Amino acid sequence: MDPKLFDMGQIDVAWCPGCGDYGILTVLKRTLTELDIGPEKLVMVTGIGQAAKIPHYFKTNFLNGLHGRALPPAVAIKAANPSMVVIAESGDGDMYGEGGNHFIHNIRRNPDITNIVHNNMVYGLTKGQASPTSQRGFKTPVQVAGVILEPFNPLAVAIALDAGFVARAFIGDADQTKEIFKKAITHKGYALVDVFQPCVTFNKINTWQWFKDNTCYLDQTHDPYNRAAAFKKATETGKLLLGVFYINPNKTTFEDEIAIYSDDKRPLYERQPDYNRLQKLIDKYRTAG
Amino acid sequence: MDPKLFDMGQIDVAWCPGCGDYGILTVLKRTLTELDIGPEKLVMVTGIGQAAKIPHYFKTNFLNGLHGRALPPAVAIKAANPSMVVIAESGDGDMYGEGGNHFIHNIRRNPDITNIVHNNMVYGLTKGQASPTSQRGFKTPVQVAGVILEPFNPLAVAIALDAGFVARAFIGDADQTKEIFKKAITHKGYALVDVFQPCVTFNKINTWQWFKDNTCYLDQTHDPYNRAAAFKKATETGKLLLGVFYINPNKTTFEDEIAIYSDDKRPLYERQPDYNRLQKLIDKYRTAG
Amino acid sequence: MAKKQNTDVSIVLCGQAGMGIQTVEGILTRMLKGAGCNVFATKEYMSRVRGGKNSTEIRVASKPVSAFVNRIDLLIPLNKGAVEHLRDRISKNTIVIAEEQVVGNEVHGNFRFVEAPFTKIATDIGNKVFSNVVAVGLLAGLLGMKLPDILDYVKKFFASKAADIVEKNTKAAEAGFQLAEDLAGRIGLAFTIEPDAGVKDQLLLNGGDAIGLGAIAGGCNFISSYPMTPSTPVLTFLARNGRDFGVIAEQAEDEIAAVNMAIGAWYAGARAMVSTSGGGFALMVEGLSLAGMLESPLVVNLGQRPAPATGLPTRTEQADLEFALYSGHGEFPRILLAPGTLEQAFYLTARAFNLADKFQVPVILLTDQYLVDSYYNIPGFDLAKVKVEKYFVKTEADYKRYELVKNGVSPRGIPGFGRGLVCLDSDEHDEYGRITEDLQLRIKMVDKRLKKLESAKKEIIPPELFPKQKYKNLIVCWGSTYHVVKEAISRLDRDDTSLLHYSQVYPLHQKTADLLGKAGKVVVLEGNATGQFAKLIRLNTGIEIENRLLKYNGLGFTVEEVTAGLKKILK
Amino acid sequence: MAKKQNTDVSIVLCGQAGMGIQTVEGILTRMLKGAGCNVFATKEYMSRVRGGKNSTEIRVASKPVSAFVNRIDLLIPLNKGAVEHLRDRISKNTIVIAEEQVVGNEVHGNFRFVEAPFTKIATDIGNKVFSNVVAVGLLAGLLGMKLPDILDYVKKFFASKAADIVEKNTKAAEAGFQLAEDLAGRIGLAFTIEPDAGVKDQLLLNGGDAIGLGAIAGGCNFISSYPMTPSTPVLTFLARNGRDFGVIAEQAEDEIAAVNMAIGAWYAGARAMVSTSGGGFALMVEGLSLAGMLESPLVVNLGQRPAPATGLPTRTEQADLEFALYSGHGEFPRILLAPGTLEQAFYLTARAFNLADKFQVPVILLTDQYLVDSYYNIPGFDLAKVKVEKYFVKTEADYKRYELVKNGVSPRGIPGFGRGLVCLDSDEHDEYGRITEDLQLRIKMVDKRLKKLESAKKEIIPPELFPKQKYKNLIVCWGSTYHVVKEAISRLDRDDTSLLHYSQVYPLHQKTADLLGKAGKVVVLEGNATGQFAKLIRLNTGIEIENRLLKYNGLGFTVEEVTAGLKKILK
Ligand SMILES: Cc1ncc(C[n+]2csc(CCOP(=O)(O)OP(=O)(O)O)c2C)c(N)n1
Ligand SMILES: Cc1ncc(C[n+]2csc(CCOP(=O)(O)OP(=O)(O)O)c2C)c(N)n1
Ligand code: SF4
Ligand code: SF4
Ligand SMILES: [Mg+2]
Ligand SMILES: [Mg+2]
Repeated sequence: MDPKLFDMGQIDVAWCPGCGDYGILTVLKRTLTELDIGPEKLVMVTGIGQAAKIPHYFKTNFLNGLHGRALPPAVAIKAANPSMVVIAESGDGDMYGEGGNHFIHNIRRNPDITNIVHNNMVYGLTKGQASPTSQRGFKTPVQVAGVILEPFNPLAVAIALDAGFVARAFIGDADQTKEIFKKAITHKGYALVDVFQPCVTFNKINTWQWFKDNTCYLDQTHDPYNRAAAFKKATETGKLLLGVFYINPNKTTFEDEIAIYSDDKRPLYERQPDYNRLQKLIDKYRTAG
Repeated sequence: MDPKLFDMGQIDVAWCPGCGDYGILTVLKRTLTELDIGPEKLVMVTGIGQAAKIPHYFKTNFLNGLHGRALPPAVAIKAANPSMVVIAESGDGDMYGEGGNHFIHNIRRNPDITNIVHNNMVYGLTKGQASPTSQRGFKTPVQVAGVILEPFNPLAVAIALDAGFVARAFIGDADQTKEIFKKAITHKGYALVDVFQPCVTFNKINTWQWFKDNTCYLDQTHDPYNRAAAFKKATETGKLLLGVFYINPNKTTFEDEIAIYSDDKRPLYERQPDYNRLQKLIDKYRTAG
Repeated sequence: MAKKQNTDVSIVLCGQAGMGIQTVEGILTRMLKGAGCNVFATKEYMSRVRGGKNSTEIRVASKPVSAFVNRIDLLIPLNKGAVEHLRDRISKNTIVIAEEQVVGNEVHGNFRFVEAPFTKIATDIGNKVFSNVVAVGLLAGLLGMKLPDILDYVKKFFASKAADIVEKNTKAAEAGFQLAEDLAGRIGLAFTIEPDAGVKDQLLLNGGDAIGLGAIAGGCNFISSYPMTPSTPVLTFLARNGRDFGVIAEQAEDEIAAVNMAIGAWYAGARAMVSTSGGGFALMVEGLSLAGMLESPLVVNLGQRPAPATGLPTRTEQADLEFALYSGHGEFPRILLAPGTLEQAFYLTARAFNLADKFQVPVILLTDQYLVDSYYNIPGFDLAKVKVEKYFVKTEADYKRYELVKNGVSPRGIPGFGRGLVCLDSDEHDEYGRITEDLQLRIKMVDKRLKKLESAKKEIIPPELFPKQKYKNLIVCWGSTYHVVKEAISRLDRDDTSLLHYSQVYPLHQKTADLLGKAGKVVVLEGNATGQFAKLIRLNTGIEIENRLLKYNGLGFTVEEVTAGLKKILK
Repeated sequence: MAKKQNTDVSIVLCGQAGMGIQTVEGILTRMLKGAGCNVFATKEYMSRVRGGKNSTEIRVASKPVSAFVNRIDLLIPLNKGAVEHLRDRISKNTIVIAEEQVVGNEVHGNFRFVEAPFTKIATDIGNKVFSNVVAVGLLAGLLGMKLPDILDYVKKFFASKAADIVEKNTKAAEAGFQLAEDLAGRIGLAFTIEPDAGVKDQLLLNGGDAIGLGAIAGGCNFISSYPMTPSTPVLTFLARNGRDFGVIAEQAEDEIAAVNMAIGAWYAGARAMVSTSGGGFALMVEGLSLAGMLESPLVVNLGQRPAPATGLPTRTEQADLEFALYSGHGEFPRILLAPGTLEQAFYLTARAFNLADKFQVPVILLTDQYLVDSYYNIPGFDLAKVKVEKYFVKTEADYKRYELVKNGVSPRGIPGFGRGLVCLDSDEHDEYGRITEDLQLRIKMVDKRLKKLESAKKEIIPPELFPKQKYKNLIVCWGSTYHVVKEAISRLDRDDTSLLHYSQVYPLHQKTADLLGKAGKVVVLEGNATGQFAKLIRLNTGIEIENRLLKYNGLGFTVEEVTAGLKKILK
């Protein structure tokens, strides 16, 4: 497969020059190409924000829904047609702020989808307010005296909820990010990839350079199958770590649990209700005891 | 102070005989009495559910709001009048399900309120569907084949978010529960107490006996100031542990951070806008550059 | 009491939640129906699991009955305070059968008291829990059922229990029956219901079941919802039958998730619904607007209950019409259905899926606690009259999800079916579904979306007009009040008065102005405080209906109050 | 060009987001106002941070101007495509001042092209970033400002920057001014605006600022909101000034939290508001209903924008009137205000807090992007005309929050103030605020809540009728369209046509039927596709307004299109 398959040709991209979102777009196309997942097989679901515009720059099926609500349709799409590859992708504000409740509960639900979060530590589209991941002291037109809330730690929360796959990447390193995306997409079950993505316009603190200086990869000895160790790494002070923090390989997916596919693999759109059976059910109300 | 101060006299309580909610009501009254917090000083904020009916059986100020929305008004009340003692209390469905987003973000906000969650692992008021804390396999009229979602672990999530005070109690032990409540209420900042409370009507699995058999207290050696240890205890398999898991004494409260009280202690209701200053602000628009 | 030829008996059971009223109701209605009696049952209950005062009305009649009456012929109060709770409905003609201490000093000659030592009998059998079944035996006996039939049914009902339990319940029923014989003999207490063999094989079900069955008939294979009275029964129905019919029934973490899941499911080719009540629907409003923009089909069961906010969770009301009609930011079409009978509940729910799919709009079923919880016998549902009409297409490459076609309804593709890509966007978009700020296109897209309503107007379900097509007085109602008004009108016994019942309230049928214009006097009846349907009629026809019968105390209308209300207005 | 006595010039700047149009606009308008010119500015922009096509219109005039015009007298396109973007607004009379390559092959004689080498001049000074200030100097010069005044202002504007930057900007302004001199001399290009000394000291601010100032004047000391265009400016205004005025300004985790926080804050005695747009308001609908049930005051700034769903986030529309009016489950009163001018924005926002407190209802301000982002000079706000009216009481022991008083407005206590306990319940409740299932009480409480609307009706802000109290034609509008319609009517130059502008749209003023009835012809003008205000009028008065000017492409009405539209209708 050729990554060009996904290209939209000459289009007007709304992102700022230099934005980390471009890198994520490119890496994602490469990842899908290498995994041989074509546009027709993929469904992208996004919310609203700069990150959430990604499917518009990309040849694929997509549902670009409401701010904060990428996960619920994604889960439903996967459940209604498990043969599709489903990626739910949005910004940090979208996924952890407005959409926080879906984030925590879909980890519990464990659908076989990949959740990519563009983490620029700011609300880009609405021009620079704090996001849940903004660092303490970060000043914005709303947080005039700087952020006073504890930054949201998506990795620690995901590990606390025993998510099946938890990773963090920095788009400054395209190759490693691609490897992480690949692992996430091929992981069977819910996979979180939080991707550091500099917002060059509204986040003058957490810049490309800042991320370069303040991140480093988990060392080789880290055992992603050890939950307590993963939690420790996710909550360590000092440099922000990158890589695959945690994998729980022993989880069943939502689609496998719901059982309606156990003896009929057809997606829902191919099905018709069984009217004979329905007639029998109706008739039970004639005699029901 | 006399706990009778809180008594409502002859009223019709809507809880089922034998429900764990009665115990929590009694313990709470005793706790407040011992802490010398009278009805006028207290504001209870609840959502909707069986647990959330608690202020109706109790002499106090209260706002019995919407399902899942106990925390936002509670935080605002405390911020608008820091001299009040504020308790946000509800069921597990209310606080961790419908209200999950407020749960995670108010831990980050760290208001000086106490959050008591009646955890009966079921939706009581709506007659027995699964709650976020329901155990796998628990059968209900909706989860006909048993719960397939991973139970929500409120303690692990709170610790992941670095909550200031995280504890679990079982109302079968009134004295210990009271001690935990006391610590939570006197903790300056957000304090979570998840209280196991048997629902005798809709949860025939997690009964009084079950909780007795399946819980035990953290041992004396547990260091609540050690976050990694607390996380480990909160995620351990085997018996569900009780007691104070985690304390972070180094956090500033939301009310202290917002700064409007730094040189004026009056609650908002006593204040008037400064029209002289406002006139000056208006006049800036005459010359603004 | 002189033996009356009573062909329509209203029995009320009243007691605390958890006392087993529902068991009595369940056994009795099914048993009586099995014996050929027409039955109707409705309940009113408090928002609590134990205690309080709940009551169930069971009507047993020679002719079909399907409406709530105020009258109580026979009252079985199960605990102290029950008589007080029903004070307003008790008359001199009410026979109260109870243990002495339950009625206590309330025996004032306001009603006829007949003592029945339920507990004693039950205790003699082995446990006071059997007193419910003693009551069943008593009532069945009084209503003229034969003992063997009673015992047969009781055995069947408890078949899954231990032999000991079956035996004791059978004994209890028998003891109850003997009590009935005794009362009949001693004080002449008995009722004569003409059994009708045809009834025996009819369906007995409530509105919740009818909606659930209708959903399956309409091809529903996905429901995502969050529990909320009175909409939960539809969720549990589909969960219970999910495996058999390939329905994914998922309890969402909140209503926002529920509606967004349903939209995602439709996108992927499922036929999805959500079931909720006012407060939950409030949380779905943004999702409703999303469905409007994505042009996604969506089916909503909106079980109305008294509000604002939490209100009276277990009661009934019809006050969410305007809410359902206008909520959601921006302008987009929707269809509002309001079933009034079990048949309508079934057929309209099935149809809702076809309408949603055909016009790519949200279809909202305005139901309520009264409709969902009430049940009665009906002949059946005809599956030949329903059909799953799927309107999605197999896409070609270069597929345009929002192609600007004349009637506004662009062919709907789904991902993975065909060669095209299916792109849905909540921003304003071009024909491909890609975000746009072309303001000329904006106008075209707004017009396109609104045009779908014009298409939908060609298929509005006409209101039912009866008994006469000519009338002087016209009584207008919608939704769950159908049978109550119908029975009230028949009681009026006038040949100048007809009923106009709307089971589709929006878009409003074009004939409305005409039909109303023909009447000398128009009365509107609805379960809210502000006359919302009357307002909708005024807005659409200019006709202001001044005569209004409104009720908003949390209970459904009773036949008597409608009759009296109409009498007063019609003079 | 012959030197015209131009007293009203419309200048448009157009370029990509991030090119600094806002800097030019900011400097130019303030500088010109400081020189005594009347100014008005409004912008239309895309939902993106960089790139795209945005434009700002700046009107500079001898008389006050406060409305969007279609006409462009002077266009400064900053990049390729800008001319194309504004094609429909460019005429033969438009002078386009730009660098050659920006206009490119679009110079077709459709407009008058004047070359100005902004970039070259700027680069000569040191960096092309200075080209914006070159444009400022040029425009100020063309509009007749004196060089020293220009330089003074530029220095002041950049005062906080490094000396080097100040110097270069000053040079740039000077170079721009010389270009103007040159153009004036060489081709006679110049405009004559009569400066008015009175204007110099007037306020120059936009709708967002006016709302923010009004909120402080109304005693607002708590705002909880979630960012959403075009409502964010009110949040940032209060955040910016929070410390000075003791306002808690909190960004909530979502809109649900925001509204529930605001309700909690009112309960504790704060005066709280939320600021949001359609999609966020959708999420607040359950909270709105809660405010209805708790009888909590609440102030909402609902900044309308084109929907459904995400729609066109940065554009304007008036399509959330019905949504604001009917959303929320159950029936409860509310008040809808719709400021049309900066003064109304200020005074009505302040008043909203008093109304909310007095009647214990939600008060919703229907604003929009056009109102929030547009600015012009006005004499001032008179603080003597506003007052914080606090209606809460000090409680006695045995205080009843929901005491059944005649007008429905029970004295509102707050916890900690007085000896009473203050109990608020979202279930139906008794006078103490304790949960109840007393169905008689239910009726009383519904009636009580609805009665508050009757009280509120005594204080409806009357619509403004002008210029004439006698008229043949009446143009009805509401909210942000005030100035556009006003200017259009004055252009019509007929003495039989008046404007009726509503700044309170609900409850609708009682005189409405009368006022409309007096007109031979009524025209309604609103920024939506379905005529929502016309429907509200029909519902309330029975009068159907057939003549409608509706716009829904995302832009505000222009004076010209309203004039033309009215001419056509009025003939
Ligand atoms: C219900 C709702 N609330 C608010 C908004 C406005 N809004 C759009 S995007 C956004 C935040 C974007 O931040 P993030 O998700 O971090 O994405 P980024 O732009 O940074 O990529 C907000 C608040 C909205 N569209 N809908
Ligand atoms: C928005 C909304 N959705 C649903 C409901 C219905 N509801 C009321 S209480 C409840 C769950 C109660 O469970 P929990 O919070 O665990 O409390 P419990 O009754 O078990 O004490 C639900 C779903 C509601 N009132 N509002
Ligand atoms: S605003 Fe920030 S996140 Fe958005 S496109 Fe620009 S740089 Fe990227
Ligand atoms: S239903 Fe359960 S939680 Fe509710 S009162 Fe009864 S026992 Fe308690
Ligand atoms: Mg972001
Ligand atoms: Mg619970």
